[in-house]
Amino acid sequence: MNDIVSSKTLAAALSEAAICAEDFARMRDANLARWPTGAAIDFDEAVAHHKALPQKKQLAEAMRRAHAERRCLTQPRGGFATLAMQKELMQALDRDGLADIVPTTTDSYTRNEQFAAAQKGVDESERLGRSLLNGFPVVNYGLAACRELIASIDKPAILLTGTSMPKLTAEIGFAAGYTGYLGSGIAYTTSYIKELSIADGIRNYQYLDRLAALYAEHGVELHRRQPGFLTGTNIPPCIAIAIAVLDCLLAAAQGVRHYGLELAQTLHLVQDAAAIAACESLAQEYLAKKGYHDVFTPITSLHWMGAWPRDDAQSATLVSYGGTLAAIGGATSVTTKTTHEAYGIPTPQANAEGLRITRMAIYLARGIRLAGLPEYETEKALIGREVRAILDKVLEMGDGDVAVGSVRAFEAGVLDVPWSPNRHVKSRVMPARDARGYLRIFDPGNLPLPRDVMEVHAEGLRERAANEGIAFDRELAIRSVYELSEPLSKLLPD
Amino acid sequence: MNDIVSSKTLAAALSEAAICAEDFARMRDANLARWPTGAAIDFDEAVAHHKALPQKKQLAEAMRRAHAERRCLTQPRGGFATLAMQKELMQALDRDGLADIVPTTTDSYTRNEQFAAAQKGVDESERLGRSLLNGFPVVNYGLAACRELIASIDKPAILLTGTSMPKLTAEIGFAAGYTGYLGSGIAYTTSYIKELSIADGIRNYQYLDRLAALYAEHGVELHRRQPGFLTGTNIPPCIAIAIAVLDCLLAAAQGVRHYGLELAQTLHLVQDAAAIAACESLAQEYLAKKGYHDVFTPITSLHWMGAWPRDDAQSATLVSYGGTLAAIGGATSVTTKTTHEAYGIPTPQANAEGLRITRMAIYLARGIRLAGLPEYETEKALIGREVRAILDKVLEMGDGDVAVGSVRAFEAGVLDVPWSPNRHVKSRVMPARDARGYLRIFDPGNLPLPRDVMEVHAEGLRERAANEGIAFDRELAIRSVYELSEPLSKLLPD
Amino acid sequence: MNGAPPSAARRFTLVTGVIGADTHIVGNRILSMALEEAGYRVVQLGALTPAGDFIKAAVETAADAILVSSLYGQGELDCRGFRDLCVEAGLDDILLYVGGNLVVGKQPWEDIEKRFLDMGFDRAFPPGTRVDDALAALAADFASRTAHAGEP
Amino acid sequence: MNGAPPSAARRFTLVTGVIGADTHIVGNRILSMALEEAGYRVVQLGALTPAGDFIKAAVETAADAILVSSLYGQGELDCRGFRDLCVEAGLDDILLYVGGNLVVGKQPWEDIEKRFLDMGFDRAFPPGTRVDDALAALAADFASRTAHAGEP
Ligand code: B12
Ligand code: B12
Repeated sequence: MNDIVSSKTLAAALSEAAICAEDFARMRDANLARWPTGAAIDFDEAVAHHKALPQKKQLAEAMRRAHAERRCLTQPRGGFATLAMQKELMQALDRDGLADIVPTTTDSYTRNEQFAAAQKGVDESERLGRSLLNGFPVVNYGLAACRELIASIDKPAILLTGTSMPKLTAEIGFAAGYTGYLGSGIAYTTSYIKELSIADGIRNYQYLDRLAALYAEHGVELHRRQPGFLTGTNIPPCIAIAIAVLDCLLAAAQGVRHYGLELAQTLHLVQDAAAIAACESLAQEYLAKKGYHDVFTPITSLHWMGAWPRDDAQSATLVSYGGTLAAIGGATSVTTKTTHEAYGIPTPQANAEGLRITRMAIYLARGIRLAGLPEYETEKALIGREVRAILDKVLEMGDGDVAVGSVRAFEAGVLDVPWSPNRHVKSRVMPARDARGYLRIFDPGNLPLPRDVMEVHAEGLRERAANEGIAFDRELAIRSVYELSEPLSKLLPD
Repeated sequence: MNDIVSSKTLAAALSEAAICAEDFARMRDANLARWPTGAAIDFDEAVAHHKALPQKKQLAEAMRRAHAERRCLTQPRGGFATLAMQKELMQALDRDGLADIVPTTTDSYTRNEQFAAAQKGVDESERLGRSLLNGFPVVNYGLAACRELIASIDKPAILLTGTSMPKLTAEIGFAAGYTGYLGSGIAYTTSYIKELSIADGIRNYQYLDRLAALYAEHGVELHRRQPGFLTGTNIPPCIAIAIAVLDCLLAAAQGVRHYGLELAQTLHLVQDAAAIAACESLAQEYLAKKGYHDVFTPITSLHWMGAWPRDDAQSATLVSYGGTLAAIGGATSVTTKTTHEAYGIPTPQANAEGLRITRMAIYLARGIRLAGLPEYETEKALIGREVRAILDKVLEMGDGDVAVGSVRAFEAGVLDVPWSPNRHVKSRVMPARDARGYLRIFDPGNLPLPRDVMEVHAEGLRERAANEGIAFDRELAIRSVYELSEPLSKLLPD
Repeated sequence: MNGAPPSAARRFTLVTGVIGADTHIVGNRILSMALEEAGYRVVQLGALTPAGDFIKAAVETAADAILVSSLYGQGELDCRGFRDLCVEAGLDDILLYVGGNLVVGKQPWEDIEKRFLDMGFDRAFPPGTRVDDALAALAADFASRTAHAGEP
Repeated sequence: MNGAPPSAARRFTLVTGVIGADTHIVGNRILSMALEEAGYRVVQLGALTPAGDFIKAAVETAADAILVSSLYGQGELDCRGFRDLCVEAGLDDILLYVGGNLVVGKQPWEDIEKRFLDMGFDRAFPPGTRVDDALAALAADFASRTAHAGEP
């Protein structure tokens, strides 16, 4: 069961290099043998199944079309414990929510490969008639059940499996006909696990990306996607983008040519639009540096990932504004939340409502772009300088190897993620929101950000500290964690 | 009872000139004698009452402060038939909605001075325990009841009385301590009545503005406001602004020095921001031309005034986006709607929710402005050219007299309002929404718009006709009336 | 738009208007335009029309139906006794429709509809009704009436 | 922040952590920092902590209370039998708090609270609880416990 061991034994020295065919074949056999449902996987049959899927269920194709037409697709999150509940949910999201992409979120036991615990969760949920799991246990249910889910909707399906141990879930999911998979080695390892090393997280996703590339080699293009939200807690664009680019380069090295990049919204219109534009161009810039000229990198914007208010009205605004930010920013898709966010996993109805609120906002913002707005151009340039400063240092530390460089950079704090549960991440960097609503860095830790750039960050933060009459210290960062969850009477007193 | 007669007899030839003191005294006596509750009005006592009001209840002051601090205040609409219902409503808007300005909307019988019918509405509402009137009958209840309402809240109160016959309502409202009054002679006469002439509508509001000026002479500054929404149905900025400026010049001539201007949202971020900025600068430009250099003209942005969707989710987005548009546009206040809009007058709870959704949107958009965005600057310049073309022609037609010019301009269709119920308005102008979401003019009727400007309008409209494969005719205008009320499955099919 | 009148032979006359002190003319005007396009003879009374004026116009034009619009919420007061006025004027079985936002506030449609049918309207139409639905209803009702015309 | 521990004399020890496979560390970390600032000795187990580890740490550090965080919804499964584990380990009446988004979905707080009190927790805290509320509760509970310390 323990994935850390298996990956250690299989992959000796860490490197970005593509896993060679023989090793990969051996790794796949070992992996599929870890749980009974793995036995049902037949790669050639899976490829045939994908080729038989109608175009409207192929996410890679849908993302390419939306990108070309400058449309913004909608996608929620959603997972329940039992097949019946999950099917009802996915159908509601498809029909009542008009979702363009329908998700299957896995539960947290599955994410940590505690399949026995997941089974208990399924049984208890059946017994009590309500879901006790926060997602759908894909591995326990296996191939046939997943195909039943996908057959019950008219849209492409994506697997959302926040985990640094995706190997079994991915094999079953891809074979079942999921055409999208969210997850990456660096991002998820910094936010979803405590003990696993960055190196092992990277190894696990090299497996996944290699698998996606294998499907591509057989004529099946899948939508791989990097989870840019990290800990979802006030991640400044430069940190999200730097890690997104690194995960992207690692995937490209395994042969992936379709790799979406996510960015959590900062909720500042100008900063988010600038970040979305900067992310795509920086990804292409570094892909080119490494010699990749044919990787498709659409951007997905994520509704506010930090703490939500407990007032439905305030939450409705975060949902609606989230659609506005994604559309004006030019994202190719947006991942939606709901008015239930502060409380619990939404009902299918609340989830569909969040999709419709967002879709209406996208309609209203059609055609609006900020290119040419002085403040926007300045912010975009600032983000570019920040990201390059970090990435160039990482590549240098790895002597050109992205995997090695990333591991060393985390050890040195040159790569850092705020509020990480992972003990291999320094988490010294401290973000905070400034007086004008920009998400800035209060304490960079060891991030190699130029002094003058940090001056820009400090300025707005000092202004806020002054406005609120508080010290220029950690309190700024903590207040910023709570800020958006505060009642209006505190945010904007009358 | 018939106001048309009374105003005719009192004011001989129409002119913009201020009503002289003697005439005004006689007009007031005649007016107050029209209904029993008029007898309670004592001007000096009323002035003393205003001076005793706490600052937090003075709207003129609140608007000046908000304008200086670049804040956007929130204000709903709201009126029910009985005193008890109205008090409960105003308290809910104040406390649960955090409204910065609390409204009292009058019912439609009162608006048409059918006070006996209004009384029946009150009695029936008492009997059935629910409101059968769409507003509060201020005249029937009179001075004391209105003071009781204002005493029950902690904010400034404004009277919303969509009518071209405001004289009795205004006397009672001002005396009761309402510090704001929405309404104007040209705007309301084009949208709220069928038979009354533009001239008589102007006369009725000359009375009201003269009264507001009289309070000012006695040291009580009131917030007068022009209702820019007209028929609320796809009013292009140039028409709304031209009429707002004319109503403003008429008020200034009566001595008013605090006059807010409203603009209904087009729901296009760039067009709305440009319109708000253009409206304030054009008002000041023409005030200066007429020699007024000390009139305060804050802008109020109005949530979508056309047909609403019947889906709560879509409506929530219109409410939220309405806050975004007002804040980014730099409006000094925003008038809010609710998710009940397509169905009926909202409950106090739904109304308060609309306020909170909007307030959160204002918070999120703080500090964001579009100045410098090329598309914004172009649109602002376009609006300026359109408005000047109309206004210069109107002033010319009146030989410099705004009142006379306005009446003649409506007769000639040089001033025109789409979808007007008033038979003195040509209503030949036909607006429609173009392919990029801009509200444009499909058929200008006799509006004196430059040919090259109309070319800009026609271009985007032709593009839409082409996109939707329909003829470039009236159908475009009718579709645009329904557009925002259509279900998402039609607006943005998946 | 579909739902043209059943018999081209005979041209039906309709009276339209917005009742009471109600200024909402947009929907009523679009509806009236659509009715004309569909071949009906339409007498448009416009906004702010007293109940009595509808009856007067219907008598003068020997109208086959009256289509009352009420959007502003006070229709519940304005429409009371409308059928009685018709009967008094000898329009005993003239077809009566009412539509719009008929009452104050968001109330269950079933309740609203019942209230107006009880007032003697043959049909009531909920908020946001599209013209095609109105046309279809008229076509159906006139068709059945012509069919039963001969009967006692 | 208010609510400092009642007796400066004796320093209370608290064990904190996020139970089960739950990665939500932010709130738990802020809470732990606040508890330290308030003068408590805090043993932080961090995210993804099995129930057993809480008990082990509490025994080793002779803790006065265990503060369990659960945000991800599966706390209802993870927390079952938590009190029994304490009793087995001889921590019969150690103070047990649980807080966060304890169950899957938006359920009435009364139901959720009852479920966790029945599991043997002394207090349960709803979504979005602020640290001051946690500090106040601890101060109150320790005060009454010290007061009744002498009693049989
Ligand atoms: C535009 C508008 C206005 C404009 C009207 C301009 C004009 N002169 O026409 C302005 C801004 C002036 C206005 C004023 C007021 N309005 Co208004 N207005 C609206 C709004 C936003 C859209 C109406 C519209 O034009 N819809 C588009 C047209 C095409 O659709 P329609 O009118 O519904 O008509 C269609 C159908 O109803 C149907 N239909 C209509 N009549 C009939 C009749 C028959 C027989 C049939 C078969 C079908 C049918 O066919 C039409 C075509 O498809 C509605 C809310 C909404 N619907 O979103 C509120 C609304 C109608 N207004 C309302 C109110 C209360 C007012 C005011 C009293 C102000 C106030 N207190 O807030 C004043 C009215 C004063 C007066 N004396 O009448 C309320 C009514 C509340 C209620 N019933 O409980 C509404 C519902 C908004 C709300 N939720 O509060 N309004
Ligand atoms: C940030 C966040 C994340 C981040 C977490 C980053 C990290 N490593 O910490 C990321 C993006 C990684 C994440 C992941 C997931 N999340 Co999450 N997440 C949130 C979010 C948006 C904010 C949480 C937060 O940090 N709040 C701010 C802190 C300061 O507040 P707090 O955590 O509530 O803690 C305070 C109080 O609760 C209290 N408190 C907490 N514990 C205790 C204990 C005691 C004894 C006391 C007295 C008080 C107390 O004091 C704290 C300080 O004030 C919440 C929703 C929300 N609240 O808005 C969802 C939420 C908690 N997540 C949720 C879920 C389901 C997940 C996922 C399973 C993914 C999924 N299926 O969608 C994964 C978890 C995977 C796993 N193995 O755990 C759900 C839980 C649903 C439920 N309970 O029904 C929530 C509620 C969102 C939702 N409505 O769906 N998430």
